[in-house]
Amino acid sequence: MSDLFILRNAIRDLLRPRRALTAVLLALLPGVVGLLHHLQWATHRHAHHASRIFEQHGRHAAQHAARARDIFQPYSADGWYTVFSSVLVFHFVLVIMALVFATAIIAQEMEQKTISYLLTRPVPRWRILLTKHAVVVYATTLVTWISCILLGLVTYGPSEILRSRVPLDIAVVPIGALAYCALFTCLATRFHNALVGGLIFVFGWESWVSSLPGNFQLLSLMAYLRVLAPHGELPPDAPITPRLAWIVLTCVIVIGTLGALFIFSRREYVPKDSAE
Amino acid sequence: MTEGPRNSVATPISDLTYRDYDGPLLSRRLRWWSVTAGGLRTLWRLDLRAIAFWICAVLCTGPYLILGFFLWITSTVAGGNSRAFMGSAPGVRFAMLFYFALRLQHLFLFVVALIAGAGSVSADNKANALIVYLAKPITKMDYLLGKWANIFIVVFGAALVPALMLYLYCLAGYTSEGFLRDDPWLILRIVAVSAIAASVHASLVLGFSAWCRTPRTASAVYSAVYWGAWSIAFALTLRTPDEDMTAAQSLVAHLSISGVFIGLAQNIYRVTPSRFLNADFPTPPPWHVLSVVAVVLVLGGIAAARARIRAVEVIRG
Amino acid sequence: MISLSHVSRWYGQVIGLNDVTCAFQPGLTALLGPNGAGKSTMLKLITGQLRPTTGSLSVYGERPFANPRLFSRLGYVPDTEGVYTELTGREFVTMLAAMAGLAGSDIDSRTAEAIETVGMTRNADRKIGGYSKGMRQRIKVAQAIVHDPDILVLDEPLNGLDPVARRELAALLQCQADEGKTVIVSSHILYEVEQMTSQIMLLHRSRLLALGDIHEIRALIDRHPHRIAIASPQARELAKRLLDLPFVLSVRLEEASIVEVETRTPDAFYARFPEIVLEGGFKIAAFDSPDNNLESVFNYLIAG
Amino acid sequence: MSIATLTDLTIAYGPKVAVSNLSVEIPEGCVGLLGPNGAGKTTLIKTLMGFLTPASGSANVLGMDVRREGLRLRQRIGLMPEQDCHIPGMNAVSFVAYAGELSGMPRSQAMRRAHEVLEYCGLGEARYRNVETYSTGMKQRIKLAQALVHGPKLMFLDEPTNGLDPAGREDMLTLVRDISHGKGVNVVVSSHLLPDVERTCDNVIVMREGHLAREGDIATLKQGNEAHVDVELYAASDAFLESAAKRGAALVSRLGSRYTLRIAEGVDCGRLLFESAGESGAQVRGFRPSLRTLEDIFMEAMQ
Repeated sequence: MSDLFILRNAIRDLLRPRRALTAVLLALLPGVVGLLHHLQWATHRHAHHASRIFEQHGRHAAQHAARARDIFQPYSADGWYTVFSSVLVFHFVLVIMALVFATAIIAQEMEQKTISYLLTRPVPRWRILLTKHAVVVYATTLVTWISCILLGLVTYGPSEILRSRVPLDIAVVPIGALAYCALFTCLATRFHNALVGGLIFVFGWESWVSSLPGNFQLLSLMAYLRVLAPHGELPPDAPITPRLAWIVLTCVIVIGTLGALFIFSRREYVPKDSAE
Repeated sequence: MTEGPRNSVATPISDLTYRDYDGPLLSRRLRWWSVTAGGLRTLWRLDLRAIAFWICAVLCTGPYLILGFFLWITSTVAGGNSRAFMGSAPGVRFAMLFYFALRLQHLFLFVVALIAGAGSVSADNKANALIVYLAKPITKMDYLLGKWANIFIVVFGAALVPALMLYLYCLAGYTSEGFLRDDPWLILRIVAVSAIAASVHASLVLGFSAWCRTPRTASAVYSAVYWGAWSIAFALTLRTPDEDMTAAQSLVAHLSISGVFIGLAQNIYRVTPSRFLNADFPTPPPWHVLSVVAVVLVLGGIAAARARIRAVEVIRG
Repeated sequence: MISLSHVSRWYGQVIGLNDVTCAFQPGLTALLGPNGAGKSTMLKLITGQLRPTTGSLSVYGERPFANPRLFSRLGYVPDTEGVYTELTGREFVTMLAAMAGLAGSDIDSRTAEAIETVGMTRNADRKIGGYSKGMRQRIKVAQAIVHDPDILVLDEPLNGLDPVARRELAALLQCQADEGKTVIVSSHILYEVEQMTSQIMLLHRSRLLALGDIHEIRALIDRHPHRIAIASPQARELAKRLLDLPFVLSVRLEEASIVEVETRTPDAFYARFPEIVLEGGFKIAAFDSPDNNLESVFNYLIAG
Repeated sequence: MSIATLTDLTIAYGPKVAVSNLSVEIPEGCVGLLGPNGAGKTTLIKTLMGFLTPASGSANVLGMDVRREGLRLRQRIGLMPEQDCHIPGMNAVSFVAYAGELSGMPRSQAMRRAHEVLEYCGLGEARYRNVETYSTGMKQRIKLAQALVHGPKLMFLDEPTNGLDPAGREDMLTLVRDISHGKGVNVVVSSHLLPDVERTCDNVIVMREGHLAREGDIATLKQGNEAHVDVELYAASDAFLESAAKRGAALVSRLGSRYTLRIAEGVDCGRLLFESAGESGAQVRGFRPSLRTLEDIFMEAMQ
């Protein structure tokens, strides 16, 4: 019975006006940008500048696409979908949503100073955190799905969408959500202002490390995720094989979640100013 | 009989307990200035924010110094001729130097505005300081005007001072080559551009600061909006270099916050689109369109801040 | 019941509690002490939100930190103003009642009952965000008593309440204590505490200064002799008469009709004084001991 | 002479009427403003400071009309709010000086006056520390200091002794008493701690649900009926009650070992009590004619 109420408490945490607004905006962002771009440039198809154009906008997206063996038509729907889905949906919406929601579950209660009510309930702490974590993963997946589907609809149109890359991306999103949420929840239980730390990790590291030469990719979570949903065939010599990707992602999910539960059960959460 | 030192009160022991204040009082018209002065003083202390501010202010002078240095190097090598550096493409004049420096500088200008203004109202919200302000004989507009002027002066200084340094250097070194003849009103254009940039930044930072609870969220939101708009405008105008933008696309390209005042700068400096140091500048929308957008941003920011500060619930029942 | 042995607790360099050994019996105990004396820290230790840095703490024989088995018998009212502003009073208490392990069926009845005891039935369905400070305090007490805990811990519950609400809360805590529960109340408002209980625990500079019944403590402070003020028309004769008593230290004539006597052995004085009055036929308008209240005992102990 | 006259003042937040046609004279000196939560005390303070325009009726404070001269009014009023409030990132001296400047004082005067007021409020040695590092007691004093700096003629203190420990409360009460007597500053104290109000204020205004419940100076309101006597025994004893009853004393109320007895006129209550105590073996720890406390007056006003 108490789990139902914890669930409702967690959902209410996420539906705070500011957080809900961010979620809606991020869900619509890729679709809108894709649509605007589609309208702007639908009429200007210049095939012969393919490499220059890729080089200009989003170097890492171009890296992925260029490395893919079958260089598909640069101006085809696939070309634009790859660019926007990689840059906007995965690198932006999924990661930001995971970060905002995961850090919210504890920061919200601490800031409201209502955490002492939860922690003095006869419910084991790991159950409280697990329920909240599940809600966060579900919410992140939902928002990212919506943004991915919107982008797909805009780029491919309703008829071709099923045959395009979108279903594969849709399948990968939950795993990505699980991995990132586990990581950020673990961060949030340990550090006070995890949001800032997370932002630095996301924009300071994840977004550009994959375009570095050599094996730096191995350190970026997103690289493994992209391998699971390759846009175009993978070159044989790629450092990350799908099997390795699965192993690493599962480890991150398990260790992250268990770590968060362990920390939350051991650590003391007392609002700062009343520690008199 | 010489009088011993007499204090103002008849009895030898004066009463040091509480006494009333009946000294001079300034008129209320200048009250906004004390709010501004209070804000400016916080930048003189040795705390993290002040140090970060001065570092960024120095970085703001970077682009102008670099351009001045290159100008000096190429002109000495080519026997004192400034054309060597600026290239002989038609329409390229000294104003291009200042315009190009502003394009490089707008990131640091943004950071300066953030440091100066993000905490202006939000820190007050967090520390509940509005009760102290509005319990005093000042109106909401005094408070807002004071805070706005504080950010404006800081950003205006950070934009104008480096430009003046370069201007004086050119005045000293290149009047023989027609620096003054080329554009006698250049100094006024520099002041105008710096003022526009400062007022746009001041209003927007003030608006976001009023609507956010803490300085950190205010700076996060403003950065997201500023760079979000810039990257979306950039993403939407991807095209091949030799292809011209239609007027509509050029408007879209300038619809980010930085786009507005950089576009206006290009109009004010009257710099026609041409190649300078292999960078190309899209032709900006006409100045009256951009100035309307700028005015909307400036007034919108202040109105948003004013709407947020209501005296009634300042003292919660 | 609740026992601490050599418990101390630091937050970085800030000391919260320093080597406190004590035990709480059923009934109402008032936790007193100047600001920063460690009252909040002790309550957070007892309610299992903090771990002691040194020493050990046991509630019903178990360590309280994050210990779900204990929390079903514990009710806690925090001192912070933190509430779920978007919930109504009833939803707030229902949620915490459910999480406290009440069976599904009697959640609503117990919630209604708790809200009724704190007198918030009229506002139960309004959002807590719109509550005044007094109403928030009452709904916080409601969530603490809804699952009928054996231990009730309240951190500064009287703070910010108006006199009517304060008196009602005091009565409520009194009857909870009479039912054999252990009620611990920390407070600054001494004259209100004085009417609630005579059992006090005094913390000073993070250490335990006094624990027990206020009257015994007052009697033990012999550094400060007892002052007794007697208002009588024949003040001067009475003063002369009282001087011959061996245990009277000093006699002072305040105004015309008030005699102030100091003595180290109050019992002897109180026994002897009626006889003197009846023999000498003195007319006594009033007499009492100005430092017999909690505030002066508090000040004597703090002054050290 | 009164510092403020209110003539059937009505103040409303939209539909909710917070204060309904209140007519009262706020006398000089120190006045206690009492009332349960939600009685309209803070709304009244907001209106008298010119923040809220009343729905109807008029209020005239220090000779200025509340509706039109709000700004000029706040020049001569100091507010010590209930919540913690300070201007972030400033130490005590610059904060109080800044508050002075906001009230129109030139910078040099403000700085001089800040030091003087901080010294007076007992924050002399902590004046260069940041306000964020202050304890609850010191925060209350700095709130008083920033309200005093521009020399107001009328001070509103909202819960000045809230959250203070006994020592801190003692100092704050002496400060309030000192300012409000003989220094030309009138003080309105809105508080829930009635003994504190009793110790500092001479007059009291009790409000209930927006109406005036009681008003007057405390001494006259406390005139109790002399026939009642409060007796405190060392330990509760019924034997004492019986022997007292035999001598014509009737029990009015009891609380633990404290009794209130009604004694017939002309009887020497001292003798009566001591004889009963002697007879029943109880020990009398004290007795005095029962004075009505401010709390009794307040409770009566609430019925």
